[in-house]
Amino acid sequence: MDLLESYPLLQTIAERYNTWAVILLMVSGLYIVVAKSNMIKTLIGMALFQTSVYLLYLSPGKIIGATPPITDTAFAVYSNPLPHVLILTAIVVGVATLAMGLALIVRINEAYGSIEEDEVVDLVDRQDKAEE
Amino acid sequence: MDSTTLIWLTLAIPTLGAVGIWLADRFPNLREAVTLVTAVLLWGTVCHLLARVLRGERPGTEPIEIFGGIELALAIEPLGMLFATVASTLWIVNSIYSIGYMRGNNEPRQTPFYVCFAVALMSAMGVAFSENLFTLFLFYEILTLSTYPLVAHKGNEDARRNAGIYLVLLLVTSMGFLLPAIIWTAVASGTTSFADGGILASAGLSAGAATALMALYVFGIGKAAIMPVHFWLPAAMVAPTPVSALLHAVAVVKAGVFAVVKVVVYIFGLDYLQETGASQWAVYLAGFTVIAASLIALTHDNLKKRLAFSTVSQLSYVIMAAMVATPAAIIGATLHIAAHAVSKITLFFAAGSIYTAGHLTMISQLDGIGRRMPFTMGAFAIGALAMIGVPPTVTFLSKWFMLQGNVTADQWYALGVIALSTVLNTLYFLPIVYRAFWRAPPEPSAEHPAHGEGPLPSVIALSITGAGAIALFLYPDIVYRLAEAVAAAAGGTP
Amino acid sequence: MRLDVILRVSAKLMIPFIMLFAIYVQFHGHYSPGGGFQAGVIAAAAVILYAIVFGMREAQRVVPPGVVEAMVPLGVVIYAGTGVLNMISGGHYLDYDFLLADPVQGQYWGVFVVEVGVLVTVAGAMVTIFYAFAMRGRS
Amino acid sequence: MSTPADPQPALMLADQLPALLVVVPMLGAMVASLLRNGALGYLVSLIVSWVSPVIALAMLWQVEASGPISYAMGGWAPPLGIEYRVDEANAFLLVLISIMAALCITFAPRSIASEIPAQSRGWYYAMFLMCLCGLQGMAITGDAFNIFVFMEISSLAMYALIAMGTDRRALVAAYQYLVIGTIGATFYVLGAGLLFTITGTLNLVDMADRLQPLLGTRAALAGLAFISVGIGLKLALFPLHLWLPNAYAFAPSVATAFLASTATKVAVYILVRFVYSVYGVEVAEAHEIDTAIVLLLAVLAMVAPSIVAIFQANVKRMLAYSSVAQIGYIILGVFLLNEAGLTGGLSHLFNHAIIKGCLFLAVGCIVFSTGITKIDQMAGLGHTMPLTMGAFVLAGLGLIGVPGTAGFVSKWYLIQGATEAGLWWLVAAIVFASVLAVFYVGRVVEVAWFREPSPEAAAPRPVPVEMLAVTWILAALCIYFGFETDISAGVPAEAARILIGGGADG
Repeated sequence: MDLLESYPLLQTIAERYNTWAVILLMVSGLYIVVAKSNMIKTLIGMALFQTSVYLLYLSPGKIIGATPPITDTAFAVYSNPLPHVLILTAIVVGVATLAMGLALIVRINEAYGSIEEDEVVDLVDRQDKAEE
Repeated sequence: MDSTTLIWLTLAIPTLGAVGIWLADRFPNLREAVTLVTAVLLWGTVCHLLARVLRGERPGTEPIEIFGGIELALAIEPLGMLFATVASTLWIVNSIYSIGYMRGNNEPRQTPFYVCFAVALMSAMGVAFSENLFTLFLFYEILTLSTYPLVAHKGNEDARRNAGIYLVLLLVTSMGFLLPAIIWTAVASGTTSFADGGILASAGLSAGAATALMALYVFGIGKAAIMPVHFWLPAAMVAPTPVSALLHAVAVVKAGVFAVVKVVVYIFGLDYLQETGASQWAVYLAGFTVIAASLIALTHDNLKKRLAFSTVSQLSYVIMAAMVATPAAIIGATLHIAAHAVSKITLFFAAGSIYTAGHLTMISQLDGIGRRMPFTMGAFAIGALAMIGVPPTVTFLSKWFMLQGNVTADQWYALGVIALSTVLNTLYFLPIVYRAFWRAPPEPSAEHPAHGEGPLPSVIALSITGAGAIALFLYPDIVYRLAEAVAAAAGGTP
Repeated sequence: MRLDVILRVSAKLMIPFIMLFAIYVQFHGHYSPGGGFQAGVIAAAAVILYAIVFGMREAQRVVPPGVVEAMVPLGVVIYAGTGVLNMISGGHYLDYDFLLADPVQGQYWGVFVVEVGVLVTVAGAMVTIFYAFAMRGRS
Repeated sequence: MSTPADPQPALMLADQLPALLVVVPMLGAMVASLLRNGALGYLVSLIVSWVSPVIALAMLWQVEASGPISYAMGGWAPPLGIEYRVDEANAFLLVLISIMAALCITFAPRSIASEIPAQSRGWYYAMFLMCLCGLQGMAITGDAFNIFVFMEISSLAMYALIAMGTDRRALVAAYQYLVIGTIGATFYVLGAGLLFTITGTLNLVDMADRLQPLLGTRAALAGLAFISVGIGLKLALFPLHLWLPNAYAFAPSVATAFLASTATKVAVYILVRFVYSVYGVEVAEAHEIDTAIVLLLAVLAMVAPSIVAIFQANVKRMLAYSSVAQIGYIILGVFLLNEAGLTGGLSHLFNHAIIKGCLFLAVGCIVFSTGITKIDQMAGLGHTMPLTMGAFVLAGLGLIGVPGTAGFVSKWYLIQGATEAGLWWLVAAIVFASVLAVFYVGRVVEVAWFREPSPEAAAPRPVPVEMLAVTWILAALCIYFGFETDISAGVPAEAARILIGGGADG
């Protein structure tokens, strides 16, 4: 702790460790989406990217030492429930998207015999050219 | 009947006529009858209105608001009345001629041809009677679109390509320049209505801005065919001759110069133009177009091409006169709209008649043709003299007023242009007449068998218009009174 | 008979408890974290475990695909139907105060029914997704 | 929030309209998927999709008569609960979406039957209704997170609809759209999350209030940036449009028509909401450079895809590129930041929906009758299918912006907006892009009317009457809205006045 106290910048960085986690996940997720040709990996990157946003919502909602917001005389500090509800919805959306994406990949694999986006797009282009 | 109803009828009659023609598709005789009846009814309606306008009335319709102060409205002023009269009168003659031409050449798809023709005439009426710039623009574009199928009528590669040029150039200029000009006018002056003496005087535009606006109008109204936006007109010559005759000597091109004159008179106003000099550059450009188009005409052996460039040149007479911006020049411009219409349609009728009778398109093939087709070539000679401006043809009058306008405004350049172009006109028209009457016809060959006059309806039509070119010189009263009223509305000092 | 007896027996032991836990999470959602969504996933997990251990054919005999596919929209119909019932009785959409004569009872039963809807949809959706992927290319 | 102590007055049917607009299509979708039958599914969607416009029009009427409607979901009063809020701007949009859905569904049955195998048709209708539900939900809700949920509902349904196309390329198009669409939605929710973190609210009206003192903060601006990029992906703003052409080209005909006329439009509306209502027009005015960049992108969007469209062989892809260009017009209008411009943008949103809907449905008729998708094969179609091609030409004229058509009205406002802003180069760009439209529309017209029929086009099977009727209704609307503009320009003008003048209280 001494180290942190003597270097305020370091402390600022350390205090926002949740944000750093978000940024790391977000950037790696986005990178995977952009860089990977394998469609499954792309979807994994996409899921990672979404997860980072879940964290962005959730982490400020947690108050250390607080309880779920069910009114009781024994407790005074409650966590904000709203982010949880929101992110529960977002997770459902994410699952649905992932299922949809995977389903499409299965169909693409059946139609093109590959799940490498480069190869598939190549076949698509060839079909385009053949039509013209 | 009240005037409002009559004005709406001028749009309704050709529209209903188009529907009728379409319904009569299977019965050619009925179809042609419908065309003729429609043309005569329209003419009658227009004449009714003409009588009222000559009594000094300015009838109009209730405006229909479209959006945000933009209205669809029709109103008659003398200039529009003149244009409508010329177009509707010549439509009857042209319909007679078309019957002969289309049947004589066994043209395909005659029903769409007559339908588009009627729609084109409807939009010409709309342009003529437009009360504001929006209405003008609306009918101007309908005119472009309805004439596109007529130009592409033949359907071969050449026709499609040239029709493409026609459509694209006219749409591009109108959307690219005319529409911004109209919106600029609307934003600057708060209205788009045509008004005596112009609406821009109080808009607070600088002289430079007024010049730029004028440029947008002049190039935006591509139908006026000033250089360098003229080349749609030679391209349009792939169309059947009745189209070239009525549309590309009368309705379409006159809609163009008419719109230019209308903008000069009722949007800018002569006072404002004289004050700012916003139109002086256009005088030079129009003058250049007159000379350049005449020179190009000299080089063309194809009769219709030569006529087309002659049209370009003659249209710029009107533009130049309008841009000189004096009352006398405006009278000249107005008269020339009518005068050139009657004369040029005669020339086109003659060209079409020659094509129908002998399938000749080149001037060099016309040796001695005057002996085989005396009526046709007689009318052609009258038309040619009219192009030069020799009395007793009507163009003499219009040129007279133009010259008068130029002298009073010290526009010696414009004066010189008219003089020089008269010489050039002589050079490219008289040799045709000479060739037709004084050279010996070639021996009939397999390729060009001996032939006589063109179809009777065609000969009747061109005789009427040829006579008209002389009659208007002798009895110019109605046209002159309208032109005078236009000049009075324009304002300006002599 | 394949040699996965341990797996089969332990699965047979576990599946009832998984189902029971799902129901617990469902009904206890009123008082503590839980509810239809979690319960639905747990219930679906039980079916999926059954399918993995005993095979697709067996699983689809017990839980036919037609049923689970119908469960997906059915749950939403239960959910949205409750909302519409509220509207019919004069409340806002999903305002349970109006569901029954007593608003407190209305809230209680409203939430309960809605959560059942969620359970049905989520369990159905999860099993449907599993079936769809697992059966692809077999039939 | 309600307690037993304060009994609320019972609500009438008229008060329930905002919820019904979303619930009815959702229940319809569920019923359709329970039935799992093409014919019954069609019946359900027909009923649902014709109920929606009635509701939407009733709400527009209510808004015109008595101002914005606020509906508290679950009885939880805003800003705590989710609020459905209807004002001029979105009532107008809802009318558009619901009418387009109704027309598309009316058009659909035989087109669907010819393009989609029998066992999938029930699902198709269910997905269509789900998409409708999502789009209407996006438009109606006043809650930033709820927008995300509905956005994803509509998008997931769209991916499914696109993937049902007959060509195998439809799958790839749907996949690419899914990846890009999800990234876009996640960007959006990221931006909304930032706003939620600094304002503590998700209600748009409330957020606008609380954001006022925070407008200068980096978090607020980052939020706007994320939202703009996210929505930009969803609405296919150039150069984020790459998913769109293939998606439109290979989706089933009816789906294409519906998506082209509604999906991107709703995204535009969300962007307008954030830029004008939540942040306020001053923010955009203060950041001149960013606004100029968006305008530049809009201009590029108008010009570049139009040029690409000219060279397309596939007529659906040509129209898709044209859609990207038309979105450029809309965005241009929105970011001119004056009333005339915004009116033009919103009005073009409406007009383009009708025009493009008509064009895609006309193509749907052609595909149904002849199976033709390439422009070259369309030779002579003007003579063998005159009614369909007639509608195509009318809508094409609207796309060019010929006076007397709907497209002219909105372009007039756009040019007026650019003139008032003193941006002459924009006037030139608008005009130039319209000229490009002449080329790509003219190309089809020329091939269809002035060439001898190709073998494919020689003997088309007759187009069913309902398909022709819907296509012609839209074609007639293209002309109608060129003259009668109370809805297509009057309501947008009013909406623009409110959006520019009064923040979120519109």
